[in-house]
Amino acid sequence: MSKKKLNRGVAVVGAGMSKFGAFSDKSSRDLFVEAFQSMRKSVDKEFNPADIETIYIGNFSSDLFEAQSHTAPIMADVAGLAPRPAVRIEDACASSGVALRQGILAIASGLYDIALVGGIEKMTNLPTAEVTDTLAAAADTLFEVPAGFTFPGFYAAIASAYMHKYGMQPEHLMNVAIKNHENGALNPNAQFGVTIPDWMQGRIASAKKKGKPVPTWSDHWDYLHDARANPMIAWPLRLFDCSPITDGAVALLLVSEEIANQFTDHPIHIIGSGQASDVALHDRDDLTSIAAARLASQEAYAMAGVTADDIRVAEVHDCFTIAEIVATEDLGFFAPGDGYKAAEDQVTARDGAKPINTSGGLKSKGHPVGASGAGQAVEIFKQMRGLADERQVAGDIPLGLSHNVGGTGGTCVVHVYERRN
Amino acid sequence: MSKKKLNRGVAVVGAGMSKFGAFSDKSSRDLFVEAFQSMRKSVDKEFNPADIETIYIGNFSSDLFEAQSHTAPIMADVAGLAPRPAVRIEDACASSGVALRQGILAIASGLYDIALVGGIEKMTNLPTAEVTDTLAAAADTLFEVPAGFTFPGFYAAIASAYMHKYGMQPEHLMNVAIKNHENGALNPNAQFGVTIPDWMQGRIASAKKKGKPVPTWSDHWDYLHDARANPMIAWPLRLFDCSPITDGAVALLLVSEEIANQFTDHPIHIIGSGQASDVALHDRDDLTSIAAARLASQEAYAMAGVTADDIRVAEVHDCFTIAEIVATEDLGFFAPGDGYKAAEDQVTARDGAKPINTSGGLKSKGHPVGASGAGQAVEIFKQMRGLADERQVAGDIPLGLSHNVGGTGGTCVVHVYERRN
Amino acid sequence: MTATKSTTTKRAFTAASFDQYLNEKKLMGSHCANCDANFLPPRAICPDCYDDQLEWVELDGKAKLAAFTSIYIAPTAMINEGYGRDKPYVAGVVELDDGVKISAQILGLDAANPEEIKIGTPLQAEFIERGEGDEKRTFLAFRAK
Amino acid sequence: MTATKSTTTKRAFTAASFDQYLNEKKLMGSHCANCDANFLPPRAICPDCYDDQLEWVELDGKAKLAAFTSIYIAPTAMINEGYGRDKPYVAGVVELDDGVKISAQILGLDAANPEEIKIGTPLQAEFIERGEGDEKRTFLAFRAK
Ligand SMILES: [Zn+2]
Ligand SMILES: [Zn+2]
Repeated sequence: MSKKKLNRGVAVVGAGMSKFGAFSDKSSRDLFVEAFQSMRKSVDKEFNPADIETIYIGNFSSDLFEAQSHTAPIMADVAGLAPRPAVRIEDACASSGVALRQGILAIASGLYDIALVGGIEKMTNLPTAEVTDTLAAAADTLFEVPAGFTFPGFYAAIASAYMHKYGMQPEHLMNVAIKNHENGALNPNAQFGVTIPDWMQGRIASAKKKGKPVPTWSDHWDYLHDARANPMIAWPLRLFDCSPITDGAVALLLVSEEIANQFTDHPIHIIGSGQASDVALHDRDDLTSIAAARLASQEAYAMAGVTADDIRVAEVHDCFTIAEIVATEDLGFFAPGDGYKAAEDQVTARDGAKPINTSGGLKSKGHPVGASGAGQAVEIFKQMRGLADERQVAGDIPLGLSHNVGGTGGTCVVHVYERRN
Repeated sequence: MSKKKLNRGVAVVGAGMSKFGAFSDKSSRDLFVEAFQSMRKSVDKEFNPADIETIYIGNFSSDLFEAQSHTAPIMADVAGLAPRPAVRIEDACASSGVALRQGILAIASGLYDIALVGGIEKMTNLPTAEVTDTLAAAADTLFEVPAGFTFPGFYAAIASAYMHKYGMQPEHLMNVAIKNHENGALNPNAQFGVTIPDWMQGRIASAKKKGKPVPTWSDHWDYLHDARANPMIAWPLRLFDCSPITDGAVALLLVSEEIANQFTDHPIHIIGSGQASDVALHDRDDLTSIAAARLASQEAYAMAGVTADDIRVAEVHDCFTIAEIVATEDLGFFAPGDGYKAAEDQVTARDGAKPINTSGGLKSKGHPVGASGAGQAVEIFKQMRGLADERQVAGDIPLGLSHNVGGTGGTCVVHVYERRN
Repeated sequence: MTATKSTTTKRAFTAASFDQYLNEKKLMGSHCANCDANFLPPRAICPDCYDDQLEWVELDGKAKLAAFTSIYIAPTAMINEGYGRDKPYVAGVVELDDGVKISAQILGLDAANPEEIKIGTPLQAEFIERGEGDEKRTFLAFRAK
Repeated sequence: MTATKSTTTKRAFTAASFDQYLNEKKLMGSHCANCDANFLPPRAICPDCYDDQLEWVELDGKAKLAAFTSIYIAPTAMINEGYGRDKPYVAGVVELDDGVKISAQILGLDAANPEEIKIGTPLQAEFIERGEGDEKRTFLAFRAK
């Protein structure tokens, strides 16, 4: 692969998000206002929103979730940013990771110095069955959906192939959920910011309070094996293997490298960006890996001039527990077949050698699909600037990475971030 | 406005489209394959599709029309282009005009030399009432749709304000429809490629053949005044004031200026690009003009270093007849209030001083909304290279323009094209 | 300026709050004290000074017609209300005396004779209830005076 | 290679043609003579040589299971077929002997005991009809042998 370079450097100087959760009284525009105001507060020096020149909004399907298309100018409007150009980017669950990339390209093109990148999704208006149908629209409606595949079903099929090839057991997946909830419990913006042991204790306490039969789980592993507490969704994936249905929005402020210090003394430079697409899942040579993730990360590493080993923190796309395991292999953090062992051995824990999803990941923080990619950048921005409070990874973090997948890997986009001072 | 410049020049070296129409047996991917193959044939010199580096697909709402999201990697797949990055752009009816702009920025960024820009929409699967609802999703679902506004309704309201301010009569609108059908009759890819007089004669012949009462229209003006032949949709807009519901796809090949002559001796350089957004229609100061179009064209002219008077041919967004009249004013071709007179005086006819919509426009050629903006570029590409056959504008065409609107002007994107040899 | 500022509990500047006020037969916008500007629909952020410390303001609903259409091909929601080819309705952009504009259905005009309808016609806000039970919702309309 | 090339009327390489063949109980892919490669679903353009002069090829439906899941939370279409929490079903990726793979429902396996299901299980294509009248449609499935 040629070592592609941008014509100009780009840095993140502001990053904010709404709380992630289920908000019956808020539309996606209300959530975006929250994210936008949160981003403004995150900018260290003076910042006038009127200086924003262009807007990229990642959104999967406000069409199906809110009967609202043409969302980008609406988001520009509610932030008071009309008549600036506003572009919606849709690449399924990778929509706002790709929006971030388009914001980078727009600045690198020379046309703009300051870009707003947003991500939005308002999912909880619909009943779960319709959300299932809507997410399936990210797959191939003509050839995959008629087979009865659901979105969890695709990742479950990947898990089956991975288990067959590498000997992983379904129990190994639980390590990912347990870790991500441990992280998410320290993230005030997380939708399910509670550890799984605390979740279990909450259910025991609730049963006692209501005078119902008190469950007799011996520990949280026992809890996760209980088919009533943790029902099967698509074997081998159970409820706690799946990210939730979430409302949320994110806003990032990107500027050209030359002017970054007008906004902060600690810009986070984006030194690598890679994106790739792929064919339908059934058409792929290897069902135990996401080829688009391997290609996107290779491109990002080459542009950045770094290797997987150099990355200190990473947010990876854990829409399902198996997705995180495969991602950590595709990104080159672990050899193929070693990802599940790394999760078991706590290598990916916050205090491990390769902390993954310190935000709680999509699993605990929530997965408002079109906002999730930009949301990863918020966590990296905070971690690399030492602003992640209780969940802060110890030590200096010169390099971070985000990995955002659309569908079952039809799209993958990877960014490498650098802190220079 | 600052005279913004791109870091690199970009040219169109290939442009193709599917036939526009209603195709019950074709999905949007089938139409895209047709457009892609048509684009390949349009490239003068040798061209290997494997050299394409990145893909931008404009699409309004395959979500609602086909229950299919994540359309960009699917289009990459069917064209044999995975794993190249594939990005869907959604800005309502301006989706592929904006996709073209993103392709330009991607090349200007330095990351790519060769980009494929596509546009797709497959609309005729749904019954008309659902299409009406789906198109309304491009407006503001929370504050405009509950008022009972439809998409024709918005433009009708613009027409009412325009008529009030400038004294235009509903009959003036018919000039636009008549002219565009005259042009479209010469476009083999047009959905309704027939003149309105011929359309009328066809109905008379059909009535005779079936032994039904023969209509007694004195001429095509009489026909257009007949409420049964040309029913009211949203006063003052009748059926023939509205573009049709259309299936279609478009593909454009963009390359960096330096390599353009590898593909053709006659590249069409894109020397100006402008885009702007706007608030909801009711929130605008002036209801007789689309502010985003004024701003986008000013930006495009400034980048190109040309004026409105320099433009020799233009494709403008005539989703409704009133839209073309307002567009020709917003683009600076005519003074505010003079647009309807220019249409009446044949200034915008193919042999007039300012030929507009030689393709037939959205009115006659068809309006597959997410493909329409890229479709305009196909016509400009053909006209400027002298390949528009029977509808070719006479004489040299050094400068052309396309003007693509999303919603009621929530987005507008304008491009200026130059032929140098 | 006939608008009245609200000094009671502050609801979020969302479409849901706006609808809730409509249910209470109140037409509420938001107001930026910095710019002395009203916004309808209510904005959370002032687009001129970017302040987000806005206030709710009740509008008296006096208005005039700024632009309109008479709709014959109706969306599903209006078809369900009995509108369509044989019963067109008027939708319009309305300019309130408080200096803001909004989209709304316009009542009290002859939708079947749109050429007789005059831009500038004085209007007054009206609250229409549609739907039953949990589906019941109040819509903003304006009526020709 | 057990595939049979079709020499009769050439249908467009579309999903509609594929479905039409399914209705005729035929599993049809496309074939690039340049690359001697089969494609399922049928492609119109070969992704290796970009030729578009492909041919239809009938596949014999012999296959084995490449990946699978047992689905307990079903989409609406499968709920309408009676599937769900109490009646899970198997969806899988299937590798045909002709060197192509496809997604399909897998019949003849115990969906309630997915841990007993083996990757590599031999399968045979089967055509399932669902829906009534105009809605009737043939789906591709595979059955464990
Ligand atoms: Zn203000
Ligand atoms: Zn081939």
